[in-house]
Amino acid sequence: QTEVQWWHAMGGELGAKLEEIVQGFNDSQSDYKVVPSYKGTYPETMTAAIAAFRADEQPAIVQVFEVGTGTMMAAEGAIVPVYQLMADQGASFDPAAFLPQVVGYYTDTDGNMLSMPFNSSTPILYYNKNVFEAAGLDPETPPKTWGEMEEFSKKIMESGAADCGFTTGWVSWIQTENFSAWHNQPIGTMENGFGGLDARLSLNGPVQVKHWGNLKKWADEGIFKYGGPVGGDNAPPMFYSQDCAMIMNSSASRAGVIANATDFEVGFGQLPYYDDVEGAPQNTIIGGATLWVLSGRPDEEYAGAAKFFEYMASADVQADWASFSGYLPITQAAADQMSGYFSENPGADTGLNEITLNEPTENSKGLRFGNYVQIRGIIDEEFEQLMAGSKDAQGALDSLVERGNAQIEEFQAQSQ
Amino acid sequence: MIENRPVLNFLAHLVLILGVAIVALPVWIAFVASTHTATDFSSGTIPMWPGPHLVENYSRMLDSGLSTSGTPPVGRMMFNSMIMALSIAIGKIIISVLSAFAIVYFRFPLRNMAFWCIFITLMLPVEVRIVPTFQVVAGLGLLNSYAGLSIPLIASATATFLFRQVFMTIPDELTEAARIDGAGPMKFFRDILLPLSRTNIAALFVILFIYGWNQYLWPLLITTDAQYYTIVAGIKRMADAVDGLPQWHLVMATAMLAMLPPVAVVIFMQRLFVKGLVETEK
Amino acid sequence: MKRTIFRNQLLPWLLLAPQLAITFIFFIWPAAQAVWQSFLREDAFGIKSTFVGMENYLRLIDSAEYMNSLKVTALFSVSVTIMSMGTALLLAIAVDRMIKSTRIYTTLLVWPYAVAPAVAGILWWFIFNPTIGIMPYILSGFGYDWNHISDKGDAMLLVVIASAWKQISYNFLFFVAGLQSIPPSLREAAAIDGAGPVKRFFTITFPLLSPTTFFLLVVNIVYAMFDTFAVIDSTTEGGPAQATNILVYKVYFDGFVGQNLGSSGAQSVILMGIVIILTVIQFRWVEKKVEY
Amino acid sequence: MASITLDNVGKVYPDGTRAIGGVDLDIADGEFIVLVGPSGCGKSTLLRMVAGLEEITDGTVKIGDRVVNKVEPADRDIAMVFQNYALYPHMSVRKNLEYGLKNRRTPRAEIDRRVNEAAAILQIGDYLERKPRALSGGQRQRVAMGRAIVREPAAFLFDEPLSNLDAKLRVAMRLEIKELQKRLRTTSLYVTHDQLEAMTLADRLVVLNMGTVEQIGTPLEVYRRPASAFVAGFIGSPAMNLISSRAVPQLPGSAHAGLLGIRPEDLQIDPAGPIELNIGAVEELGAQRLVHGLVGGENFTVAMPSDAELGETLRLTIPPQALHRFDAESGKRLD
Amino acid sequence: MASITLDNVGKVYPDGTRAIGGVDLDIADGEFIVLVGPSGCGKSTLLRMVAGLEEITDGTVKIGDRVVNKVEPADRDIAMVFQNYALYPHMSVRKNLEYGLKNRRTPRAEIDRRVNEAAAILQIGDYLERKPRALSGGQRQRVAMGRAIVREPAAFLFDEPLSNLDAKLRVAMRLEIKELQKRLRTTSLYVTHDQLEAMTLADRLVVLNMGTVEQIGTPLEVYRRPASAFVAGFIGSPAMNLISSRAVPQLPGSAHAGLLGIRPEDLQIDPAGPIELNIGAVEELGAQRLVHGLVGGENFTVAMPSDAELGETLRLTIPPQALHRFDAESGKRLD
Ligand SMILES: Nc1ncnc2c1ncn2[C@@H]1O[C@H](COP(=O)(O)OP(=O)(O)OP(=O)(O)O)[C@@H](O)[C@H]1O
Ligand SMILES: Nc1ncnc2c1ncn2[C@@H]1O[C@H](COP(=O)(O)OP(=O)(O)OP(=O)(O)O)[C@@H](O)[C@H]1O
Ligand SMILES: O=P(O)(O)OC[C@H](O)CO
Ligand SMILES: [Mg+2]
Ligand SMILES: [Mg+2]
Repeated sequence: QTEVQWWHAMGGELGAKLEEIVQGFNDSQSDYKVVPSYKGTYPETMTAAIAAFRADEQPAIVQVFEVGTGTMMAAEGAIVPVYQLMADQGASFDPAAFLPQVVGYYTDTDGNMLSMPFNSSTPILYYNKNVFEAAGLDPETPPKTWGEMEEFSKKIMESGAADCGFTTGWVSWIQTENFSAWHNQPIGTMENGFGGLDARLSLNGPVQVKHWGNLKKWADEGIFKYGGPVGGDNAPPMFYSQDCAMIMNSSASRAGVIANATDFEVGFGQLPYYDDVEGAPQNTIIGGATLWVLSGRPDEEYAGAAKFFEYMASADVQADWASFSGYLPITQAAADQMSGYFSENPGADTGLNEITLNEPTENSKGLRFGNYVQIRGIIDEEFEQLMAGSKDAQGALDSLVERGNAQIEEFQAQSQ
Repeated sequence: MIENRPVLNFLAHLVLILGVAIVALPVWIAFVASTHTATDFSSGTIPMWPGPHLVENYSRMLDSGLSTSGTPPVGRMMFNSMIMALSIAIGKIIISVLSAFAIVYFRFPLRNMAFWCIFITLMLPVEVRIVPTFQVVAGLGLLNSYAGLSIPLIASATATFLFRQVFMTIPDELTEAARIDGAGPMKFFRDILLPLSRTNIAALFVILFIYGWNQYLWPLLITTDAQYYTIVAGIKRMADAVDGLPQWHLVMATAMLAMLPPVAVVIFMQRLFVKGLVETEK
Repeated sequence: MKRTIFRNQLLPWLLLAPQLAITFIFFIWPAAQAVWQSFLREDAFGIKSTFVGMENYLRLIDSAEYMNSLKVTALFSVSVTIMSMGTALLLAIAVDRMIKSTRIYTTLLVWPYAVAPAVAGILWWFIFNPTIGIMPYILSGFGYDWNHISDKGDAMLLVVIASAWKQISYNFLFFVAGLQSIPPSLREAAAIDGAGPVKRFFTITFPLLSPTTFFLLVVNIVYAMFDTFAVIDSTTEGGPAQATNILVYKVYFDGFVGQNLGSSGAQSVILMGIVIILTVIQFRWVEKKVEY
Repeated sequence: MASITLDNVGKVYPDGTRAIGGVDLDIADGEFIVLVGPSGCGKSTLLRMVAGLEEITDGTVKIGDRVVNKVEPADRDIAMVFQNYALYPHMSVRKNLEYGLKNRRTPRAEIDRRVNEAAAILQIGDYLERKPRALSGGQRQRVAMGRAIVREPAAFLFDEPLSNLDAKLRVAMRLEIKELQKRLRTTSLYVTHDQLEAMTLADRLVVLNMGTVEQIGTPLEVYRRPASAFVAGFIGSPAMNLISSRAVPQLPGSAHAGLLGIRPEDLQIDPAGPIELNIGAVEELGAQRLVHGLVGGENFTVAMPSDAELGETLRLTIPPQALHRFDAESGKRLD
Repeated sequence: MASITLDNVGKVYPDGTRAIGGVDLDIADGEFIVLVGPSGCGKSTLLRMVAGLEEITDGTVKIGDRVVNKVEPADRDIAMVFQNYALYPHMSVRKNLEYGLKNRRTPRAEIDRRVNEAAAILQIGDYLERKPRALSGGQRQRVAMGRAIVREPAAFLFDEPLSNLDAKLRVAMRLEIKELQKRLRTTSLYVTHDQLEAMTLADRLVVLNMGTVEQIGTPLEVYRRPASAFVAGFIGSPAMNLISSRAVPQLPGSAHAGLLGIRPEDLQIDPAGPIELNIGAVEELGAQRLVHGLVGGENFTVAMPSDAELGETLRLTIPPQALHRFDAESGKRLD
């Protein structure tokens, strides 16, 4: 029996589900055993894998979040593109079966899919119906615009129903990148980086500046509470403990929300937008992660990986995973299979609706930059500078763009 | 006693009691937390007295742990920590006592250079050269192994200096007596030097055990296989919760377990501990 | 220097071999690698690398983040040193007055030495947790809104407290030893010379404690600069906004997370320089102390 | 300057050790008293009680007319010279001398006068600016004396001030202290375990044994009429022979069962003498010769000129007035 | 047992210190030689060269008929007693005694025999199972001797074996060593800086000064006819007065410029005596009295019975044969 190592970043409820799915695969055949190991957050998992690669101890499969795509794509020689893997191993693989938004994100300029989609998400709004009710709001009507967010929050706080209006996970992903796409603002030049390595960031546009400025203002007023860098580990607890009435987070937080929000009822809504920005709401971009195959492992492991991928792409597995976790169904087949589920669980399709709201534009189809993992760190830092009051929104975003571009240049230099 | 001033004595006791309280506070809170359930925290008021779930929480952690945090059972991690701490402590002592013997009791060409080579390790803490050291260890195929956890940490200038110091205080006459009594170098080493350094070795062992047990960065980096996680490095993974409340009661139970062996060593071997501490810093 | 030595020539090398081998393989060679790496630019996966000379160093000097890290390190080290030494000195003076209860108090005070920095970090992280921690709860009673997740000052204070807490016992033991090594007759002579307890402390005890104080100063700075890695990593991870990103953490972070090995190498080299300076100071002083 | 009076002074340490058990002592103004006795007999304890460094558990100590039992050391108007000198290592010699005066807010001019005077007396003027560690043992000793002198106290207390010096220096410093005492005439209490030092320095000697006084008297009194066998054995070198009277029944007064004390130098060779010594070892000291042997089965030493003829045995005589008799049980002198 | 012969032995330490400069010495089989001299004069160095612990840089050392310059200490058939005893602290007394024998693979029975014998001789049988730290100073000293004895070596080497004991015990152990030597008659080389010890123990005395021999002779020879002013000042206590002949022009032989040596105890009070002493300090030692003062402006000490009458000055006389004369430059004896 060949063991195939899979490093992933699914903690908590998701991790448990993931192990269950892997168990399903391992039980379904006897040639291969996939061994999942949780390596921490997305950035931790990715850097651990890179370090391991350098040490020649890499796993066959690693889960890399969407913004690591640029770095992984450029690492020719370190990765085995998934289209090639499947072809080499003679496994069935049809890129066309996946949703277009997903395919677009992970496909190189030649149209080849480089990694195996697994868990794609998009951010949505969760809110506490009980608090809404207590504050005299309609528990079935989440705020639609940022104006309403502010207004509702104030009501909630004044009524004493909760201490704070809202919090958010992933300031980088949700309040910056998705915010830009949602308002049809460019994240960077050259189609947000899809156009080539010369692309540069442009996150310091007036709309983003206004939003970050507002977040700071709301933080000062206590309406908004910051939940920490990366995924914002402290945000969900504030929502669960009913400190904050609303949270914006990955659709995939659903599993956690359901497990932890035991004392109140949760509602789901689309991300708010500024109604004075033209074209908003556009569509959100996908997040989550795909599975990359690293080179340098024995051939049997690749055979196992291919087999495992076939299993993972199956509609049954995908539908099961998506309905448990809140991740999007990534194949058409899975989406079809889940229609019943969606009708039974109102709000479960919020994410799907968001990404498919409009035909994606250059600004809203995703992003692809090198060293973006590091840039994510910079986004968090600059946001924290803003929160700490050491910079204003314009200053923080300007500096974010400047430092981010330095990373991109560095990446360009490294890859030459 | 020079003056008998009750006020001063009272003040001294007060300061000390406060000091003890401050020092103990975090551990008390951790202990209290480790005896409750998760929901006791989210309810808003923090419990200040132990709850009824001590056995449940600890035994759960010892045998199964928090699998969603990617860590093996705490029992396993403690076992790994124990192996690492013991290997480091014993390894350091062995190689240091040998090198100190060579340096003190022999004159040979390049002796000074050898001495400096060892000395230089003081100036290269692992945190500082972490990236290349990781690569060297990886290159040797020592990732995810007990050898990798311990061997790179067992070079020790401090321990070598300590033994050098100890040997320097062993009177020349004793060596001379042994020589006249017909003992060669290794016989002298075994019959005289080692037995005479016994308490120093024991004291050093206590300190080095704590040092080894408390290693963090190194095990964090070189273990990617959960079977080799150590408890100190593993505990942080547990505290990072994703999309959920950290299981504080379980994390704190683990913290208590992680503290237990080294703290017990300090408390029960206080004399040796203090001796070791003072000596290694000389 | 020993008067009596053995004459063998090969034996000492055999005895030294294990230590030298480990030193060379795991210390000197990686350190040399760090130096070499500091002149290179390499991609994350280590596939391509180019020699760039001093560029990595120049960039560091130019980098606001690095300068920030230097400042943070200085502030952090000084605060940890002052906080833990100050507390320890106070406790040591109190214990020094005790006749009978010295042992008990000592036992009750020394054990935090054995707590791993990572665990110390976790403990304080828990106590100060903005949602469920006891301290923010108490502080909010005083009208202070504690939040180390977004407030740089709070974050710094948190890591300083966690690091200093662990170090108190160490300093305490050395201060007690220092106090006890002051011949009682000196204090008696001062008493006969008409100096009261406070005056005696400032004119006799404290000056005579200065070797210990200086030694601890160096040790604590070294501790704060290098051994607190685990405290930072298990709590703030250098944040918010790099407010607690001390130099060692940055070396690790830029190397392992940032995947910028060149810069990390250059930082390693600079840090080695700092350690060498500190070690030299320490050893100089130890020699002087003997004379005292 | 003042007298010092100890009235039934006793000391029990907190751990229960009884170090001193009821000592009475009157020290006259200007007198130089030496406390002597074997190690651990309580000399330092007694001195430190007078200094106020040790709590007095029984009796009273008076300095001048004042009972000082509860008075802090600083207020007892005494100065002390410690065995290890206890010089403040971080202060220059001058600062060391000034410290006690400054603490008492003595005017600057007065401080300078006294320091210069003491420096002149002790010939330490040349190194007033040095730190103590840059001084030799003898010089440190002098500075320690200086620190006591500048204070112009009612009494000096010395705790084995010479025992850290080598033999030659000890002899020289002994002479100096004697000189100084002659000149200053300050009441002094001096502790030593060296009987030679005690003999040569004291106006009166206090011999302590296990916390109690065995004898008080001038050196010659103590040497000539030791009040007990303990004192007899302790004072004098080579030590007095102490043998049971049964060993020499021939001697006058040996009828009483008891101890006889005979100083080695008091014996004379006399073929008809009552004492027969079986010669064991002979030690040639140059000026004299010590003959060790047995008398009536007990160890016995005789000091004699080095030109005397020796055989296997030696017959000796002793002038009756040179014979000391002690009670066998209590060890007390019997006349 | 064996003789020891030193032939022009010299020692230069690696750092260039010349510690010993050409010493010739023949030690007869069974002889007890004491090396005496001030601290740093090279006594230990010389002894250690004989032991093989120090390289011999000049000359030859023979033990018996064998040149041992290159022989390892273990193979020289000597035993050594160290100043600090150098007992193995972690071994019981028995183990200490056995260690050297075991290393030489002596049969068990033989080991036991010798250990028991030595224990009996030295009366240490009762504490053979104790560790050295549980012994008193004197007992340790005995064990150290025992360790030498069991080896039954050709020669014993002692390096100040008594200097760690207190005065009383030193006297007692001195006698014991003397006893032992009488009994075993093993060739011995004994180092001390204590002249009393040297005088009392030696068959012959070797007085060393700055690495060279000043005089070799029996104790009395050395005391009575010191070969140099150095020896004269070193041997004898209180030390011989050494004054320039100009200070006492009245004395016979003081015509030659030179040093005159006069032992304090050789002087007699004589109102018509040629020496006038201005009395400074007087020290009462009990049996005698030391009078310190100036003669012709130079320090001078006289020992006299303690009942002599003293004034401001004292006139003294000295028998001519008690006068020692030394060359002012070389310090050598002048007759
Ligand atoms: N702090 C103390 N606690 C308990 N016992 C003590 C203390 N200090 C001294 N002693 C005991 O009291 C007795 C007298 O001690 P002290 O120091 O006065 O003797 P000493 O005559 O000065 O001896 P030495 O000549 O050795 O200085 C000894 O038995 C000693 O052990
Ligand atoms: N290892 C050494 N290296 C250099 N010089 C030395 C060494 N050992 C001793 N000396 C010097 O050699 C001289 C003689 O020393 P040695 O120890 O023989 O004297 P000593 O007569 O035994 O003195 P003491 O009575 O103090 O023991 C001294 O000047 C000493 O400083
Ligand atoms: O939490 P996830 O898996 O939805 O991922 C969130 C973001 O895409 C990470 O970049
Ligand atoms: Mg004393
Ligand atoms: Mg010597």
